[in-house]
Amino acid sequence: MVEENTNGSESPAEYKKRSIGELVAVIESLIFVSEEPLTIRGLCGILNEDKESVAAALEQLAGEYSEREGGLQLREIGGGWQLSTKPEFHEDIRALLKTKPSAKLSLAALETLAVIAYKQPVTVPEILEIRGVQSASSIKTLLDKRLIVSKGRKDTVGRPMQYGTSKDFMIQFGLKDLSELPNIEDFEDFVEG
Amino acid sequence: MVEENTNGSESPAEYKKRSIGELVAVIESLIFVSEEPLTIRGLCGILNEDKESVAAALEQLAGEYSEREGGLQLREIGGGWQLSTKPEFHEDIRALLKTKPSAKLSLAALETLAVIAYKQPVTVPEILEIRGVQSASSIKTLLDKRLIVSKGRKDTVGRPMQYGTSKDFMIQFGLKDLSELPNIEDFEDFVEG
Amino acid sequence: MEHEDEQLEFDFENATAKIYRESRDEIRLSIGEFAGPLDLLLFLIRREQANIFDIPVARITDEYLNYIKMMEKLDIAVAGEFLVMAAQLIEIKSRMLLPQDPKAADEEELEDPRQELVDRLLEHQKYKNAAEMLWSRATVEQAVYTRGRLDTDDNNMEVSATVFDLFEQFQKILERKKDEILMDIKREEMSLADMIRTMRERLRSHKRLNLMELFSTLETRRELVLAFVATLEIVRTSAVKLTQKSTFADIHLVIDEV
Repeated sequence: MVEENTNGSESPAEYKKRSIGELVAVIESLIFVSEEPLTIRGLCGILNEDKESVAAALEQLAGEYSEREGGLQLREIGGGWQLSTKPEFHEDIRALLKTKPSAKLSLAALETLAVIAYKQPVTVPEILEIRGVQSASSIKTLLDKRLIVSKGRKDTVGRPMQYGTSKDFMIQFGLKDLSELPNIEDFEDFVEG
Repeated sequence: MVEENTNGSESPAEYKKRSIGELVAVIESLIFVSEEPLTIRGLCGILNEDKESVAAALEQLAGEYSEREGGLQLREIGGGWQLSTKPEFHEDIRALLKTKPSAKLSLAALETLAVIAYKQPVTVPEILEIRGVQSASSIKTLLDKRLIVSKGRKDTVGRPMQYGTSKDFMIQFGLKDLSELPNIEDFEDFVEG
Repeated sequence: MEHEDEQLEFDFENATAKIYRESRDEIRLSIGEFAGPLDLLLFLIRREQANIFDIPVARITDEYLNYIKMMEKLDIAVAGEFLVMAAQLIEIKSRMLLPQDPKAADEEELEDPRQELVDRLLEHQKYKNAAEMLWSRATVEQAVYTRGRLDTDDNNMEVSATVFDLFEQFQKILERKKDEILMDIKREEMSLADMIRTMRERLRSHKRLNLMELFSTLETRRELVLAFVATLEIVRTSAVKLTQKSTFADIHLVIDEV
């Protein structure tokens, strides 16, 4: 993982000095090549630049992309930056790649995922309490799809496993980070009658 | 849905009419997702647009890229169009690839690898028996990545090839030897409820 | 307002029951859109156009039990959660029927017996809404594509998986195998009619039947469900009543001698 090998706080004297234009260009090429969203820390480590310069260059690049009105977008997702196509072209892209929209999660799995996303780390009994049904097979599905990960055992009776959402979850649901999830209290809108 | 096999030379009356701006954007997104360079003909077929419009849009897109002085270039290569990074950034890109554990194994490949790791030496029919699905392409991937190696033929009907994990496998997964693989008993209630 | 004696027609014969495959190895039943008892309750409350803060417990309980009976009719093993909820509903219903102590009411706010259930329903509803939000986000994200493979992808021999991923995968395969074996086991043959007959006979000879004792002798969930539905059926169709001496005491089925 990129972040692990880097140390953002190395002595500033060693930082490379690129012009902002060069920095924007090299960052664009790195984000393009990376299979996963690239974090600012990761970029700093690779480029040997300080956080402020990288952040400024990213901001400029993001500005360029939003102004261009092209086919691509630069987004912050799952804690990093990623290039992707804009959603409006999905039909033509599907025609090219000859893909079908991938199988959606079942309602049960989505509900389980919602509980895990908001309550993490959360145990199976706690999920049962909220959903009112056993969720074993949903949890299996979510683990298979790597949308959730186990987060160690809870120190209570039976030491149940705890679950939380993964980075893939944020990427697949287009979230910058977990704080981007709407507040759960905002969903309190039981329609009467 | 755009028909997949549309021929660029069909009656012009049926052509979709996009503005040049829209056309440039959708072409950019298609080139971005394509694994192979995209030809004008191919683009015409997917987009149901005539050759002239597509060529004009490509020209405009190429112009934008050369003016931008960003990290990417749009090139005509092998008769088709492709996005790639500019050569001057190759050092930084190499630095990125080195730090990045990319190339995620597909779930199928991971599953196959798990079977091979725990059951080695194991033949293709035996893997099929355990996984319940054909694993040919996963095995090829694993061989390509040098995570598994063939371990000679088994003395049964058909003399099927046997597979086992490689030294690279142990290095990549941080194992001293195979006895270090986690034991089933350690994880009895991985998914509970 | 509750109307205890108002019998609402509920056409449970025509409600659509759907059996769908939730994953490779689990088949789930859904009637309408409910995956569990809370969903079923929310559905019934909406259907009755009832106020969630003033649930007509008697009516909702009756309909809820109708649903459980329908599942039985379709010969579908009712999940344990549905039965737990049924028991809770019956308990709330009985507490609602108790005359209120006027003195206690003056002293402090009496908690509505429905409060805990309402809280759970509201909480559950929030997460259902959140699931919908996730669904729409996923829909948008499915329209977004990342770049195609580059040559550099193939040059990278690194793999982003750990020993634990490997282990998890292997364990899942083993579980899958285990489930296949379990699915081969034959179903029991006892029917609802058998269960009702057995219970009636025991009731006739002993005048009363300790349900807790009976339930503890049953071995499978299916038998438990059958016994539960049989109890409901016996109470509904004959001069029999359920008694309980105190809140956590055993429940008895007693021939009504009035």
